[in-house]
Parts: sequence; structure tokens; C-alpha cells
Amino acid sequence: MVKAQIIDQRQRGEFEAIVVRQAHIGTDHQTIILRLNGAGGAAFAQAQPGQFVQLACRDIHNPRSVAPLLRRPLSIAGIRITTDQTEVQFIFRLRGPGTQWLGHRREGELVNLLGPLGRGFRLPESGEQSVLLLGGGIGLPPMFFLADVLRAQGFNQVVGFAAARSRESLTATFERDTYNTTRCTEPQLVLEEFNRSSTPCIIATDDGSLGCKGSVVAASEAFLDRQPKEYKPLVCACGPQGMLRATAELAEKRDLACQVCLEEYMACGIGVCQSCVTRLRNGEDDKEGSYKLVCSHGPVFDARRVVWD
Amino acid sequence: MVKAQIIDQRQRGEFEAIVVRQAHIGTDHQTIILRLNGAGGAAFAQAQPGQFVQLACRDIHNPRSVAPLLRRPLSIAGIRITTDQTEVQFIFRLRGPGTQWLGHRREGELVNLLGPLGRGFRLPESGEQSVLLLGGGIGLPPMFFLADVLRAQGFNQVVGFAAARSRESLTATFERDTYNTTRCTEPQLVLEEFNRSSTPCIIATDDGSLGCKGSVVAASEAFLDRQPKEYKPLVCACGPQGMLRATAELAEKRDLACQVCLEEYMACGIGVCQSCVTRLRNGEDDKEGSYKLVCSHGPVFDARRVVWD
Amino acid sequence: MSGTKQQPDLSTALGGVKPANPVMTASGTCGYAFELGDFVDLSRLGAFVTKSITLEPREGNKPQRTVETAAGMLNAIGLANIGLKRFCAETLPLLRQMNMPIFVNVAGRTQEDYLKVCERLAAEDGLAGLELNVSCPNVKEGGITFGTDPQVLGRLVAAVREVIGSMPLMVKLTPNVTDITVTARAAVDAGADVLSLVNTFTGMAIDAETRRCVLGNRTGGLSGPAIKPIALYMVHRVYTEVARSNGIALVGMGGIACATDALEFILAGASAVAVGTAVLARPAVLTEIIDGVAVYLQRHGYSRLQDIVGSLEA
Amino acid sequence: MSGTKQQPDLSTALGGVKPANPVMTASGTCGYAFELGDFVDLSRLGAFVTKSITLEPREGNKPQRTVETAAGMLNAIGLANIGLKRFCAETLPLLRQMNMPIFVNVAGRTQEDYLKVCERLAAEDGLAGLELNVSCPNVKEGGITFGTDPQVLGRLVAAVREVIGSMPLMVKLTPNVTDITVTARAAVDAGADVLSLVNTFTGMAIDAETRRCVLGNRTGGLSGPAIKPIALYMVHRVYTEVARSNGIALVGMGGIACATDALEFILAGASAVAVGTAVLARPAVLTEIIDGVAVYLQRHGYSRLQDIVGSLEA
Ligand SMILES: Cc1cc2nc3c(=O)[nH]c(=O)nc-3n(C[C@H](O)[C@H](O)[C@H](O)COP(=O)(O)OP(=O)(O)OC[C@H]3O[C@@H](n4cnc5c(N)ncnc54)[C@H](O)[C@@H]3O)c2cc1C
Ligand SMILES: Cc1cc2nc3c(=O)[nH]c(=O)nc-3n(C[C@H](O)[C@H](O)[C@H](O)COP(=O)(O)OP(=O)(O)OC[C@H]3O[C@@H](n4cnc5c(N)ncnc54)[C@H](O)[C@@H]3O)c2cc1C
Ligand SMILES: Cc1cc2nc3c(=O)[nH]c(=O)nc-3n(C[C@H](O)[C@H](O)[C@H](O)COP(=O)(O)O)c2cc1C
Ligand SMILES: Cc1cc2nc3c(=O)[nH]c(=O)nc-3n(C[C@H](O)[C@H](O)[C@H](O)COP(=O)(O)O)c2cc1C
Ligand code: FES
Ligand code: FES
Repeated sequence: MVKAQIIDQRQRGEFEAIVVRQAHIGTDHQTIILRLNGAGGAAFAQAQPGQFVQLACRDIHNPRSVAPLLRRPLSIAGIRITTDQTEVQFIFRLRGPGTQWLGHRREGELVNLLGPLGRGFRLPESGEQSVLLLGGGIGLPPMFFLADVLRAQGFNQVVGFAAARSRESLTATFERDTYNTTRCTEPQLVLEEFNRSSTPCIIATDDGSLGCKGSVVAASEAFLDRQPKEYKPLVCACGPQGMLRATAELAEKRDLACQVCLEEYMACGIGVCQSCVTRLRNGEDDKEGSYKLVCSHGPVFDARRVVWD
Repeated sequence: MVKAQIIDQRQRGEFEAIVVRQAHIGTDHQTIILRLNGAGGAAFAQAQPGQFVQLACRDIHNPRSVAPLLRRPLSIAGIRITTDQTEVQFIFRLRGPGTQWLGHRREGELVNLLGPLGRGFRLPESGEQSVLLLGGGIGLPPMFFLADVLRAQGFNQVVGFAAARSRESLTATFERDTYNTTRCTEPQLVLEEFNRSSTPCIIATDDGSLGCKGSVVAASEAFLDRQPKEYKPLVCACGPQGMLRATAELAEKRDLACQVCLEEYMACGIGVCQSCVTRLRNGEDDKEGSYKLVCSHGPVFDARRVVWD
Repeated sequence: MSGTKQQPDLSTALGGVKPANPVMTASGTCGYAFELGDFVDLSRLGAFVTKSITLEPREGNKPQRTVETAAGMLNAIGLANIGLKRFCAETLPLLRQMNMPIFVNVAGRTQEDYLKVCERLAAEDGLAGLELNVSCPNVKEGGITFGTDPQVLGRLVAAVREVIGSMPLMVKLTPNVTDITVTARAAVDAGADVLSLVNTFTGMAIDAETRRCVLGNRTGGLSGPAIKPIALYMVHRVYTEVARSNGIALVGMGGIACATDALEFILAGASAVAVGTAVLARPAVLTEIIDGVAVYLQRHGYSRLQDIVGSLEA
Repeated sequence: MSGTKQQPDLSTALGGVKPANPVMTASGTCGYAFELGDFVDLSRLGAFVTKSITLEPREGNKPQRTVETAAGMLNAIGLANIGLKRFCAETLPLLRQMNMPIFVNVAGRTQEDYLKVCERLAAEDGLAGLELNVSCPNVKEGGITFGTDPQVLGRLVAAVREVIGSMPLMVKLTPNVTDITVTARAAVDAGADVLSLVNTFTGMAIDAETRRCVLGNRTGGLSGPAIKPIALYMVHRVYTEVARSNGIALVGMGGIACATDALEFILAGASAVAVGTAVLARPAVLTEIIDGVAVYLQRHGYSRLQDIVGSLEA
């Protein structure tokens, strides 16, 4: 059912990208669009949902610029390809020095990145397959890209789930007008980033300030309960550990295929430093699992292989 | 003849200043004007020529911003006082990370500084006294401020000398139109920053691309040669060691009072770290001298006290 | 842990000395205090540590004496100071007027030097205690630093203890050792009441264009945020392996630039912290750290600083 | 010194091995090389050093394994590697295809471990030499690091020399010692052909909010620009006090991030340099350093890299 997407590793590289747009999303997030030409444009035209980049959040060509020393990993939130260039979108939460530096880049400035990195989601072979996309917090952005690609490949039974702490901290652009809060457990076209692929979605917030109150996993379970027995969607998820684990358990319980996109602290992002390990089972009986690199074996893994801690 | 200017130390402090202007000068320099209100405005309204500030060339309120770690010393190049605020001008050469950071500040942004620091030039008591101002490279800016203050205090026999490697690297704004190169050994009103105090000046460049070719000290000696015997100006100088030493020797030879503004590598700029020492004689017979702090005992010293290395 | 919103009790204890809060100055980076008065409210400090005082006045090294490095700086001041006599005559009277514990940092080139300075200072009124800077080359033992050999260090500390009686004695450990718990133990066994750590790491800067050392002294001591991870590790090791069991308080330092840094050292086992390089860049950081520590305690529901000293999860 | 504008001769010599230029990878930061292939032209490197190989495969430490610090990073990877057997079977054949000197870095927990790995590797074709990582705790001697005790280190190096015959042997010194010339001399006396320095400094990071260590292993090794001044000092001391007189070449490392940094180490006495942390941030820095060193030599009128090794003004 699931076709392995072979990433052509030669397409990766270090590139300079030009900032073409920088905008705020809610109180905590920003979205940035970078343009790449030439080899960079070609490499990113091949990028897969779930892949990420390592962004230099300083003037990396100036050796006296030392902070932040390491690059910052960001998931690709969307791409737009024209004949001679590729625009890549990212959505990021303003946290420390790296994301703050990035948030201050103005249009026309250059940003240095490595990418596209890692292995993305493995798409089902048939467009008939229904798919659920669960994104929580900064795990949402790769879901937007995945929705785009699914739509482009003819999947039209895709439903998104978006989790946030509150209305203001949603990692997406909310299209207020069209939102019917009394039908919040019904997929609706309310998030701009899902909307571009016409993917309806359900929102869940911890404080209930938008959509369903509570966890996005509970919301998706409620949604599944309302579907016919034959409904066996592929579940793709990205977000905090707790959410991913609950998603994996839900999928297991309902016998659904599930892929999760993990996050681990990364130094290199390209498989040389061994920072970003997570335990993966190497078979049904392997309870303990062994360490695999999230940056290069992942970040997307089959949920059944993940050993949760 | 020379009146000690007692700096009211309580007027110093740490202040936030707002960038009101940023402009290029030639290929290598920029000028920035900072505005201070309240206590900062009051403190800088009292600033003396030769005094400097310690500028934080990073977001010093963010502990994760670590480069450049130390502040950068810059001489005050001029001040403009209104009732409730003071504008302070600096002219700086783009060298490393500190000056580059400063050069990127845009209007409206805040810059944190300590100042005004050090002891400035001691002005003669009588406005009758003639004064020669010699500035070389980044030693020029304090001379502009000194010229302003001398003019305001009624001195009208002031002549400036400006040294640079070449036309393009002059640390001042050249008013091309009015410049008569055939009369380059005559003081002329050609530099905007000297012009504002109506101080005529002579320019000397190493490569002869502007004004006299050769050293500014030679140019001032030639100028002195053309004056009557009674002409005994006070010489005030700031610039590279070699130039200051030659100036001091010239003054000595001609029995002129001479004050030099020294530069030493500084860490704190406020007298606590003992970085910025230079040897000063403590009397006629003291050949060796002892270390004094440039940042707080200076940067301006009587030239006869300086032990040149 | 209690949910109190009262102003937490920031007071701490350093071998009999009771600073009102845990924030101190690091020797050599805050002069004799008054230089800083225009830039920070000195009266709020927990304690003040002077720059190193030696028996005779010292000129110090030839310039360039400091240089910035990546997130740090090298210094080779060379213990420039006015000497014991002038210090007692001119500086002490001023320091005494400050209403806080004053520690005088003492350096020397021979054990006798240290003893003379310490003995004289012990006779002075109004001092909280002494801090021994043992990162000086011992001219009688081939220039090996006092603080790197546990025997030499132990002898020095014991001899100083002898001449100062019960005056609180703080020994400042050098990090340039294979195992800092060995020298820590030697100092404690010989009579130190408090250990302060770390002093600077020996380092060097080269100007590739001129092919010369940047510092007049060629080598210097590295300080600042760059060294924080190493300093923190050393404080924690000394705390768990030497200080805790001996009831010895620690003063942690090395790269502290904000309240969070200070708290990390406190959690690692320091009863107080000293701030050096960061003060050179911004004196007001001293009081900001005091305020930040108080806010942290309140936010986490602690009423006393003492409750979190060394509370890093094992 | 000659005014030639020809491409300067960048070749260097490391105990019989002759890299075409002085820029190498630092163990553990460049994987097994091919991972970097998309980001830098590996064929241009002077030499490649593998991550540490141990007798048995090692999982490594639990995450979080690295954390950024001010101008540096801590790592506690825990020598994760595929073990000698798989390394020889799977990785070596690939490495052999690279047209440059390959050094395999060897680590162990007992002297026997080291010997078994070294003996086996010495029997393999196509290796330029071995690098001994002696910053590992010696489980048979109470966990003290091999590289901090000159006796233990000397014994280890002599025993390795015994089993590898004349194969070039590089010993990687730990900086966590009181006097690095002592361990340097011990390694040289026991048969090291080349010394590489420095390995990382032990350090720690604490999360004040959770009151826990950031690293799963609690402590880690500090690397990156932060440590450069200390590393440079150590390289220079080892050069002037041990290496020069013994005709031993040095590989300098610790915080190198650009050609100027590399040149500083070369002027201080290093015949070659290794780049670690900076590669994690930007693999292409490796070739940029090679180019920058060539430009420097031309600009200063040198035709051979060898002419400036250790030429820092005394
Ligand atoms: C594969 C991957 C994809 C990601 N995609 C996104 C995204 O699309 N949008 C987004 O907002 N964030 C994303 N993140 C998280 C993002 O990398 C961090 O928020 C960012 O690195 C924080 O850097 P900072 O300097 O702003 O903050 P810091 O103060 O340096 O870090 C804040 C916190 O972010 C986390 N973090 C920091 N560095 C890393 C790192 N190297 N790897 C993982 N976590 C780190 C740590 O928990 C840290 O405490 C992703 C992380 C990974 C591993
Ligand atoms: C009292 C005083 C007044 C000064 N006034 C001016 C001025 O009006 N305009 C101007 O352009 N420059 C002035 N300087 C020099 C100025 O401080 C340096 O150019 C600046 O610090 C360079 O910083 P950077 O980060 O740009 O470059 P870096 O790469 O850090 O330094 C470049 C070079 O500048 C010098 N330098 C760096 N830091 C210091 C320091 N803390 N103290 C002294 N020299 C240093 C060193 O020679 C260094 O090699 C003054 C210096 C002093 C001491
Ligand atoms: C400029 C300077 C001068 C110093 N002078 C002394 C000194 O005289 N005596 C001493 O014991 N330590 C001295 N030190 C070391 C500091 O007290 C402190 O141990 C070290 O700098 C680490 O702390 P920091 O990283 O906060 O600066 C000096 C440090 C600096 C930067
Ligand atoms: C992520 C990481 C892993 C490392 N692994 C090893 C290792 O396996 N063996 C070893 O001898 N050194 C290892 N080191 C140390 C480096 O080889 C090098 O000595 C050190 O990082 C200093 O150089 P740098 O500042 O250029 O990184 C490692 C360093 C890092 C940052
Ligand atoms: S982040 Fe370096 S191996 Fe994954
Ligand atoms: S720069 Fe610190 S005393 Fe002058």
C-alpha cells in the first residue's frame, strides 16, 4: 500500500535563498518564503513533505559571527515551483536566538540553508486511500505541504486536524469568517494553509478558545467514530511527543497505518554527528529497539516502529 | 594657561540612545547620530571634546547575544543640545563585527552606551590663544567636536589638519566644490565637519590624492614655518601613534603646548579592568614613566608626559 | 516549596559571612568598586571582592593586555595593583564605607608574600574575609602555579590560616588542573572555609597577519560565556564530591551573564556567584541578576534561596 | 620568503604520511565521510579521520546528546559506532575508494580493547594511520581517563605501537590536564609519530527551569570557537616544549572555523589542522579553509606551507 519514495540524495546541497516574504501568524509565529534558483531551485523542486532544512540563523560566511553557532531545523511547509525557481515556505514559532534572527530577515536578504534533508512521508499508491493529517503546534507546517502534495496527486479524501494551545498560538492562518464554531467537530475549510489544497480541517485547542476543546487526538477519534466501519485512513502526524504517542496508540487500536514525523535536538541535520537519535524497533519482537538518526533515517517513521519514552 | 576641566563624574551613566541618522562617508566610514533624553541627554550636554563612549554593538539586554562581547569605544564627534534632548554624533570606520553591527542600525532603533567617558582636552583660558587641531584617520572625529567647542567659546584662531591615506578614506565629508588644490597648503573651508565651526583646514594624504602629499605633521610644520615668530599655538592631536609622536616632537622642538588623545585596546572603558595602560612620565626626570589608564586618566594627555614606545 | 508571593529571602552563607544576596563581584573585574558607582547601584551587592593585592605595588604586564575572543576574552593584566601599603592606607577606608561584606583577594609570588599580606589584612577592621588567588606562578618552585599542586596549595592555605586566625578564608581554585576535586580537597583540608571557582583558563591569541601574539604577555586567562559549561561542571563536581560533605560553601563563577546563568551555578551547588567579564560589558548586570534570581524563586514557589542551592536533579 | 605568485605547495607531513594539504576532518564530526559528499568536495581534503571505532558496536548515550553553548557546543554522543567488525566489512571498502590518507580513530575501555582494534586495523590495507582517542574512561583503573595519566597513557601507546608495527600512529591528547606537555611527552616517548590536540573539555549544561542536566549523560565535551584560545595555547606549548625538538608533527584543532583560525594553529606549530564543530554548521568550510590558507601564503610571499609551520614570533 505504501510506496517508498526514494529521495535522490544528490539533489541535496548548501544553497543561498532570498527572502521574498515575511509575515506574522497570530502572536507567536511567522511565515517566511524563500526563493531558490539554479541547483537550489532544482533540489527543492524535488522536496518531499516531511523533509526539512537546516537554516543558518547568522551570517555563516563571517567567521566572527558565532551565535547561534548551529543551524536550526525547520520543516518545509510548502513549495511553489516555476520554470526557473522554487519558492519554499516555512512557518516557525519565535523561541530563541535562531528563530528571532530569522524573524528579522527582510525581503531581499539572503539566508543560507542545507536541504532538502531527511526522508519524508511515504504516500499511498492509490489516490483512493483516505488520509488523516494531524498536526500539533510547530508540527502543523509539514502537514500543509503534505496536503498540497496529496491533492496534487489526486487524493481527495484528506482531512486535516490542527492542534494549538489557544486561538492565538495556532501555527496557521485562520480564516475567521468562514468558521462555524457550532460545527467545530466537522471538517471545515478554515485554515488558509490547508485551504490552498482544499483540505477541510478540524481544530482543537487546549483551552477551547477555537474549535473543539481538548486534544487533537480525541477530536480525531470522535471524527473516526462518526465514519463508517470501512473507513481506514492512513494517519500522518507531526507534533509534540505526547500527541504523537497518543496518535500512534489510536492508530494501533483501530488498525490504521500511521506515519509520524519526529523531532529531536539536532546539531548537523545531515547524519554525521549522531545527535538526533530515537529508538526504533527492528521487527515485531524487538521491544527495546535500537537508535536511529532522526535527521537522516527520519524524521518520518512508521509509528509501529517507534519506541516511545 | 590651560584650565583643568573638571568632569562631573556623576553625569556619566548607562543610557539607551535612539538612532536618528546613519550616513556613509567615503568608502570606509559612516556617521551616526544618536539622540538621548532625560538623564542621558543631560549627561551628554556636558560632554567634553576628547571624551568617548562605550557602545554595545549587540543586543546587550539579551544574554544569549554574545558577540561582540565587549563594547566598542568611539570618540564623540559632535553634540547638538536642545532643551530636552541631546544629539551625539560619531564617525566610525567599518572594521570588524562591532562597527559593522553599528553600521547596520537603522533610524529609530536603540543603541546602549556608557558615557561620556574619560577626560577630554583642556581648553586654554583665553580665546586669544591660537590652536592647531591635528587629526589622522579615526582620530579626526574628536577634532571636529573640539573645533565646535572652541568656536562656541570664542576662539577664532583655530586651524585644522586632516590626515588620511587617500581621498576615499578620509574620515570626514569633503566639500569638493570649494576646494582649490593649487592652494592645498593654505587652510580652507573644505570639510563639512570643520566647516560647521568655520574652522579652515589643510588636508594631507599619503598618496597625494587630496591636499598635500605626505604626513599631516609635515604639512603643519610647513604651515608653522610660514607664520610669524610670535605664533605659538596650542597643538591638539588625535590619530595613529606615529603621527602623535611626530606631533609631540614637533611641538617640543618649537616649544608649543601639546595635548594628544591616545588610543589603547579597551575592555571596560571605565577604569575597572586595567586593560588600557600607557606609560606617562610623572615629572621631568622620570624617563621611564608609569602606567596610567587611557580610559579614565585619559584619553587626552599632555604630550610631554607620554612615553612613546 | 511553598506558594508564597512574599519577597524571597536571598541571603546566603559563606563560611560565617552572611551576604544579603548571592551576587558578588569577581576579583579584578570591578576595580576597587567606586569606579562602578555611576553605572550600577553598588549598595545592592551581596558582597564585594577586590582585585588581587600583592605585597609590593605591581605595574602589570605590557599592553596589549586584553583581547576579545569568541564569546569570551583573554586578559593578561599581570596583577597590576597599588600594593598592600597603599591599599590599606587609601583604598580600605573607602571600601569600609560600603555597607556589605568585603573580601580582599590576595596574590603572591612566594608563600611568604601571601603570608605578609594576609597577616596585615587580618589585622584590619571591617573586612569580611580574604580570597586567595592561587593562580600565580610560584617563583620558588620553578614557576608552577600554586593552585595546581595539591601539596603546595595545602601548605599555602594552612600557613595562611595560621596567620589570619579565624578570619573567613576563601580559596579561589584554578581550572587548569586534571582533577579539580583534588585541589579543592587540599584547600579544604588545609583550612579553607569557602571555595570560589573558577579562575581563568590559560589561553593565547595570535594575529596571523603579523605572526605575533596579540597579548604583550603572549598568554592570558580566558573568561566569559565561552567557559561557562566547563566552570559549571567543575562547580558541580566540587559540590558533590568535596563541598557538600564538608559543609563548605562555594562561590561559582565563569561566564555568568544573566540571572539564568547564576541560577545554573546555584543549582549546581554554589551558595553565591561572582560576575566578572559580564560586568566589564555592563555593570548593571549585577543588580539585574539579583532581581532575576528573586523572580525565579517566586515563580517556582521558594521562599529562600538556600532551598535551591545544589538542588540539581541527581 | 619569495615573491612567487605560483600556487603554493600546501603539502604537509605527518609522521610519514604526506597529505596534499593541511586540512583534515576531526573525529566524530564528519561521520564516515560519505554523509558529507553532497555539501563539500571531499576529494580535496588533506586527510580524513573517522569517528571513533571500538571493539564492539556501541549504541551511545541516551539523548539529548548535544546542546549549543555560547560559541560552542557540548556533545555526549557516547562513542556510538558500528564496531570494529562491521567497520572493516562495510565502511573500510568505501573509505579506501577515497583518494586521500585515511586515519581511523580508535577508542576503548580497556587497554586490551584498544590493542585488539589496532592490531586488526594494522592488518588492513589502504589506511594511512591510526589516531588514538585516549579521552575514554579506563574501566580497569577506576574510570580515570587514559589520556590524563602519563603512565597509563605511555603504557597504552607503547603497547599499541607493539601491535601495529611501523604503521603511523597519532595520539589525540585530552586538554583536561594540568600540564599537557607531560602527557604529550609520555605519548612521544612511548612511540607516537604524531600528536593531535585538543579533544573536548568536559562541561555541563543545566536547564534552570526543570533543574535537570540538559544532556542525557549529564556531562559532555565542549568544542567550537569558545575553546580556540585554550587549544591554541596548548598546541603552541606542545610544539615548543615537546614536538619541535623531537621532530614530531602536530595536528591542531579546537574551534577552527575559518582559514585565519587554521593559520593561527599552523603558526603556533601545527603541521595540519582538523575541523570539527564548524563542519557540523557548514561542511564547505573545509575547502574554504584550504583555499584561504593558499591565498594567505601567496599574499605573504611563501611558496610552501612548511615554511610557516611554527613561525610565530618568539
Ligand atoms: C526536523 C525538525 C523540524 C522542525 N520544524 C519546525 C518548524 O517547521 N517550525 C518551527 O517553528 N520549529 C520547527 N522545529 C523546531 C525548531 O528547530 C526550533 O524551534 C528551533 O531550533 C529553535 O531555535 P531558537 O534558536 O529559536 O531557540 P532556542 O532557544 O535555541 O531553542 C528553543 C528550544 O527549541 C528546541 N530546539 C533548539 N534547537 C533545536 C534543534 N537543533 N533541534 C531541535 N530542537 C531544537 C529546544 O527544545 C530548545 O529548548 C523543527 C525541529 C526539527 C528537529
Ligand atoms: C578612546 C577611543 C576612541 C575611539 N574613537 C573612534 C572613533 O571615533 N571612530 C572610529 O572609527 N574608531 C574609534 N576608535 C577605534 C574603535 O574603537 C575600533 O575601530 C573598534 O573598536 C573596532 O571594533 P570592530 O568590532 O569593528 O573591529 P574589530 O575587528 O574588533 O577590531 C578591529 C581593530 O580595532 C581595534 N580595536 C578593537 N577593539 C578595540 C578596543 N576595544 N579599543 C581599541 N581599539 C580596538 C583593534 O586594533 C582591532 O584589531 C576609538 C578607540 C578608542 C580607544
Ligand atoms: C580583566 C580581568 C582581570 C582579572 N583579574 C583577576 C585578579 O586580579 N585576581 C583574580 O583572582 N582573578 C582575576 N580575574 C578572574 C575573574 O575574577 C574570574 O575568576 C574569571 O574572569 C571568570 O569569571 P567571568 O567569566 O565571569 O569573568 C580577572 C578576570 C578578568 C576578565
Ligand atoms: C559531535 C562530536 C563528536 C565527536 N566525536 C569524537 C570521537 O568520536 N572521537 C574523538 O576522538 N573525538 C571526537 N570529537 C572531538 C573532535 O574530534 C574535536 O577534537 C573537538 O570537537 C574539537 O574540535 P572542534 O572545536 O573543531 O570541534 C567529537 C566532537 C563533536 C563535536
Ligand atoms: S543531527 Fe547530526 S546526525 Fe542527526
Ligand atoms: S579599559 Fe578597562 S581600565 Fe581602561
